[in-house]
Amino acid sequence: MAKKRGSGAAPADPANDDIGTETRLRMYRTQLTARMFEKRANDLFLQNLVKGTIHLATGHEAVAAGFATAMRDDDLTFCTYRGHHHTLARGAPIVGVLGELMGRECGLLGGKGGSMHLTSVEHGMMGCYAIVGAHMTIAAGAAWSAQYQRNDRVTVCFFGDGATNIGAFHEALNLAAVWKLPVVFVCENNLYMEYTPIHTVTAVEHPAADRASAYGLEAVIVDGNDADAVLRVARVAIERSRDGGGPALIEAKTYRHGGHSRADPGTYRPKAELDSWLARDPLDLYRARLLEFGVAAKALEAMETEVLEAIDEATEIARSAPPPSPDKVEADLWAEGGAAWRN
Amino acid sequence: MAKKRGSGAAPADPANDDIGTETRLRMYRTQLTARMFEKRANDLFLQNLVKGTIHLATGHEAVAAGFATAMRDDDLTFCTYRGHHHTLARGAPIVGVLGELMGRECGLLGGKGGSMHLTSVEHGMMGCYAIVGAHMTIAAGAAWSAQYQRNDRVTVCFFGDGATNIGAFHEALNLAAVWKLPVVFVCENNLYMEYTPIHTVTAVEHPAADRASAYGLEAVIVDGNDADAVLRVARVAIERSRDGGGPALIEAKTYRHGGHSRADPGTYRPKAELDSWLARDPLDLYRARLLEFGVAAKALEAMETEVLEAIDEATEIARSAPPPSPDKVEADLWAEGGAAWRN
Amino acid sequence: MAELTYREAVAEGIAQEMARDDRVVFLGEDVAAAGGVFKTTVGLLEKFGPDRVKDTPISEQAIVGAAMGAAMTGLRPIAEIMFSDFLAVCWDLIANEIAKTRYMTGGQVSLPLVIRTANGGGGSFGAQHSQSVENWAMAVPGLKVVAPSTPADVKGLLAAAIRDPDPVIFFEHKFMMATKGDVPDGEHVDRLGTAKIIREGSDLTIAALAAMVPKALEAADRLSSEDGVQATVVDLRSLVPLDTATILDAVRKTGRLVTVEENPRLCGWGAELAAIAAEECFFDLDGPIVRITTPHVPLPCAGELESLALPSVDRIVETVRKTVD
Amino acid sequence: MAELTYREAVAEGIAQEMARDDRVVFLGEDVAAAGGVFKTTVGLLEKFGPDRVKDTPISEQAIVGAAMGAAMTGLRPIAEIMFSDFLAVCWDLIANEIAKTRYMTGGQVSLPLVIRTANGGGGSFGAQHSQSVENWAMAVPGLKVVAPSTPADVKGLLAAAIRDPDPVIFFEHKFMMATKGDVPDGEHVDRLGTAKIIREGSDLTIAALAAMVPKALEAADRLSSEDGVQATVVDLRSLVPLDTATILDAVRKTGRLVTVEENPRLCGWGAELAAIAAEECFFDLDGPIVRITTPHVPLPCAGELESLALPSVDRIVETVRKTVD
Ligand SMILES: Cc1ncc(C[n+]2csc(CCOP(=O)(O)OP(=O)(O)O)c2C)c(N)n1
Ligand SMILES: Cc1ncc(C[n+]2csc(CCOP(=O)(O)OP(=O)(O)O)c2C)c(N)n1
Ligand SMILES: [Mg+2]
Ligand SMILES: [Mg+2]
Repeated sequence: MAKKRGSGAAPADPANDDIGTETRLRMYRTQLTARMFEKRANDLFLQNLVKGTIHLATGHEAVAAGFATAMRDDDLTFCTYRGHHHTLARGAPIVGVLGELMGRECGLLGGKGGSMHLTSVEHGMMGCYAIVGAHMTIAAGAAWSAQYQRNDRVTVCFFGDGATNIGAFHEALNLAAVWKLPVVFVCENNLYMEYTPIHTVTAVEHPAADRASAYGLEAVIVDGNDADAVLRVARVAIERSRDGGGPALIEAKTYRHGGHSRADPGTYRPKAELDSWLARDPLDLYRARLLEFGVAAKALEAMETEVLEAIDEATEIARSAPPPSPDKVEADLWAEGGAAWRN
Repeated sequence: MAKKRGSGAAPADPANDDIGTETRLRMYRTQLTARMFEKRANDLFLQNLVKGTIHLATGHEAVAAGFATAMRDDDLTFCTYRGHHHTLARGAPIVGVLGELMGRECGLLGGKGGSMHLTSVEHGMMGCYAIVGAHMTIAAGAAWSAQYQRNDRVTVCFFGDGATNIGAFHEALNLAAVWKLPVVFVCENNLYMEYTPIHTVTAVEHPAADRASAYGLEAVIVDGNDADAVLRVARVAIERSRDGGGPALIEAKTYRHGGHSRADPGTYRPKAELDSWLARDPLDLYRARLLEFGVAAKALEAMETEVLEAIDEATEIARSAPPPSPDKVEADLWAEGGAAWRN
Repeated sequence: MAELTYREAVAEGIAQEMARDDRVVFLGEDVAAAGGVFKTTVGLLEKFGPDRVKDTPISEQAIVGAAMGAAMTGLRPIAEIMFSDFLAVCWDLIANEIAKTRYMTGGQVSLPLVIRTANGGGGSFGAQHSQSVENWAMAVPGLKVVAPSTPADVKGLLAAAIRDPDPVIFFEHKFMMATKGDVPDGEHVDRLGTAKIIREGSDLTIAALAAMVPKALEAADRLSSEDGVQATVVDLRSLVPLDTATILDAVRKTGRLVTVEENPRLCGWGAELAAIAAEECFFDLDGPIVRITTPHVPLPCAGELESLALPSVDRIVETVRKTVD
Repeated sequence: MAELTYREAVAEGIAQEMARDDRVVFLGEDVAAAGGVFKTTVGLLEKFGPDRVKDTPISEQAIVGAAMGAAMTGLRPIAEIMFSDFLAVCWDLIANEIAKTRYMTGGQVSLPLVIRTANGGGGSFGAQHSQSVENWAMAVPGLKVVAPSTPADVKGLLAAAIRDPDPVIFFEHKFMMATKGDVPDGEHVDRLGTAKIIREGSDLTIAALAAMVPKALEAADRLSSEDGVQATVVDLRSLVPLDTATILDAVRKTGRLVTVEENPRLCGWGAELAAIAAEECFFDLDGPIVRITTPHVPLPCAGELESLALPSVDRIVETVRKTVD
């Protein structure tokens, strides 16, 4: 099987830079925003201002930054309930995301969907989906639509390692491959489903990559904690897809720093494993790389302050925003705006 | 990918026979019974004595004979709506099968299931299932049960090429592989789903075998029109499974001589293709082999007459058997025998 | 007016809309080259080409998932699920994704799509190929649910469903395919959410759907000639939106309601109608509301058993006789 | 008597039966090492070992399919589907295979299995993790359907479900997990198909299930003290078999029926109860049958909207006031 391991992971070489500082700064900002957002979301959860459940992507930021950066503005993203990072990376406003988590009228979905269903069509964020695997078939459909309309858009669909064992994964990949659809499937393999290690329930070592050949696809594995590596792999796959080369399947190895959801302290993870991944924190890695490439520490600090301020500001707005009005219970089921099932 | 092609297809060598005449005669009888049964079923359908729909396995007989012969009496079979051949091969009485097709009280299921759901628990025929793919997960469960009960049984699960693109296929194979279940999955690849060629909707050339590696399994392809080849492959896989070696996935290449169901004349198939497969009729091939191995033509003719007589006799019994009694409508939903949903 | 079969009306409805709007695309198993296993889509591939009429693998989740993804990005897909029993295979996509997405996203996402499927029993196809599951769809908020009983309604309601901006589950009755009827010439578009009074009578109202409609009508005629009992017969046509105005008006006028459905006994649309009437026009009722259903069992295969299980003209006549007694 | 939480009662019920019968095996996602995402199965792996308590991949079809295959070959499996919303993912196996196989095979195949699942809303989990879908199961012939409201009932009915020779879908309410109640010491086995009158009153009957039971009871108490209206409250506990004897007896005595359910409006179990009453004790009714349901929409996430959507004590009180007026 033609497996590419660590594709895109060229050693950092400031003298011969294929990415450029401007792009890197953008990617750092994306990662910072995601990281600081998750911290804030967690704080608000602990203050009981975010209800229900949230699934933080702390640790996954490089995947979001790499792909969002490789995407065209009109490309489409589909992802899972663990989707704050992707939603922000596509440019959705912080206040909309935070407002949604807090169940406010200013939320992206007016408070009706919640953290697991973030959607911002205007930013190409076609939705976070909370049933494992299902959205992969929907993403294939969006890609079919782009193919039919010849609008050159590529769909990028993120999913977890756990999703690789559900039927919809198989159906989506086969259909996409047969129809040569412009869709890039990206597995964020963080080694765990909810609390169960993926390797205990999967017949192969690499849950996504080792399935690629079943759809006639190349197996690609990338370091999901290195935004540059992700970007390189993403560019190749997206442009290949855009040019009619059909779908791609990429497995990005990463790790969530916390538990599965706010109900989970994540204590089932061996300390050594956790430590080794924390030592490879994508934010730390990326900051170091930027310094290595000659960016001034001051500039980074300024960006860090800026991002934090933006999040603070959004927090204040969302916090003081009203809840959705009661009439929204029976609104927007149908395109005409209402929810009547009878005349 | 470690693919075995044509495994078991040793050239016929009477001097060095690993199968033996007795077994071969049994396999010929099994194939004959299936073939003549299907012919009879078709005739009765045309006479409107078989209602609804039936899916003939004419052309698939060698697969049934090879596997049934390799199985122990207490092993378990699961198959699809195209399952007359497997049901008979496991030893279910002809009159029970025919009676079921004709909707008679003497049917295996008392007429309540019909041709698509043949089941004879006492013969290890655990059911024909009419929703593509679903039964593969059920077969995995039966294998899990055998593993848990340490009763050494192997489950053999047949499915079509079309089933390889449905979610349940993927889930069943992964679970079976992870739990190392004693189950042999057998794809009867007859090149078509209902009317659509499998290659037009499948991302790989060999719809089952090319997926084996996705579950850490060996890819095995066998000539499904040669009962000896099937038997050899079946023995290896079944005994490996029985010895704790886990599941197997086998793709048997075969062809149905007629249309998908009685509603289908099968005209979408190129004449050359049909002819080439008819020229490789498993019954003809096997008869020729038996002669080559020194069996007298007379003995074969006697067997042919015998089988036909058995089918004639069963036809008469089934034809004059009564329909199920009206009280069966509300019987056997629950284990206590009734169907009450209230007290 | 041309006389068409029910199955021809399907193809005509689809063709009419595909010709009008190139955002309409169609996918399913064996629908293109083969024209569908019920021959409802014959000729579409030839007319509209392989980009718009697509054969799929046996992947029901991918079929309706693809329809959803296409609908949310500007197309108006029609997906065929060959037998309505197989809706169960992709029920997650239908009930959890398609039905909920507009509401959950605060109206951001539109899903103008149709899922067509062959529903119902009566041909000894056995329990996994004969179900009437329109009640499954009715129970899920966010789905419109249509089930026509005549070729004209097939064409007109299918066209309306395709033009509708919301997801519609369109139940074609597989054992009505060969029935014939007049269909208006030229463009024909009906309205969702409208029931039809197809017979008027003052003694009771019989509500029926799809294959139960001709049976209800025949029973009503027999009751009239044999018993002098006059029934109003309502062809519901659409379960969501439900034309409660027409239905309750008939019930109020006649004082009695009998429902005739293929759904198994529990939680069918008959129960819903009964509950609505028992709440909203209780004081207009002259007697119990009576449901005629398939008993709460899977459908048996043998013809003798299947026809006992499904509501029959005889059963309707006898039940009404007891009811109005 | 020991005081247990609802979630502890689940583990106790399973443990009681696993200790008694080694054919009882248990599988699901995160159920073994992690003890379940609702912590309902803590300790089972330790007690019964990895051969009997198994973590699965995220493969709902394989989970319930495996349970079915095991049940038909001598085991008595319990399968967990984490959230009842995900029943849709394996609905084919449940509705088309598990529910139909005994009937289709003329009784050859027995399926003594239980599918446990966390049902219901009330915690801002959003539309795909909050549904009440017990009506989906009720609508499919061949499934028994249970939904307890107290820890004692959880344990006793779960034990009964595990011992039952037929498939049982067992709905645990995910937002009752922390509620407490007395549970009989020692072996505790209840009976399926039995409703419980938990309050007696002469003015009306309120039928409720699961999380709606304490709400109905609180509403009944308020109606009693504030309005002098006396309600009988029936905890249905089991939808199939349905204890129509107890329910209809209460309706006959009180002359009025109000149902309180989390199901969305259409085709819920409330409709079924209303239809049964409107047919079988019509002449005992003093007024309309009234259903209190979630409106026919997906459940909204924001707390303010979700609590408006779900039936509340206030809504029950006000509705009853209008009803008995
Ligand atoms: C079909 C389905 N089954 C189970 C769940 C419950 N569930 C939510 S997230 C999750 C784990 C998913 O793991 P993975 O795909 O690796 O994604 P991650 O959470 O690690 O990002 C599970 C089992 C679900 N949402 N949908
Ligand atoms: C889930 C599902 N989808 C569709 C069908 C309708 N159908 C019945 S048989 C069949 C073709 C199956 O082809 P294959 O698996 O190759 O088996 P074969 O009939 O060739 O033996 C289809 C599409 C079904 N029964 N179940
Ligand atoms: Mg994961
Ligand atoms: Mg085939």
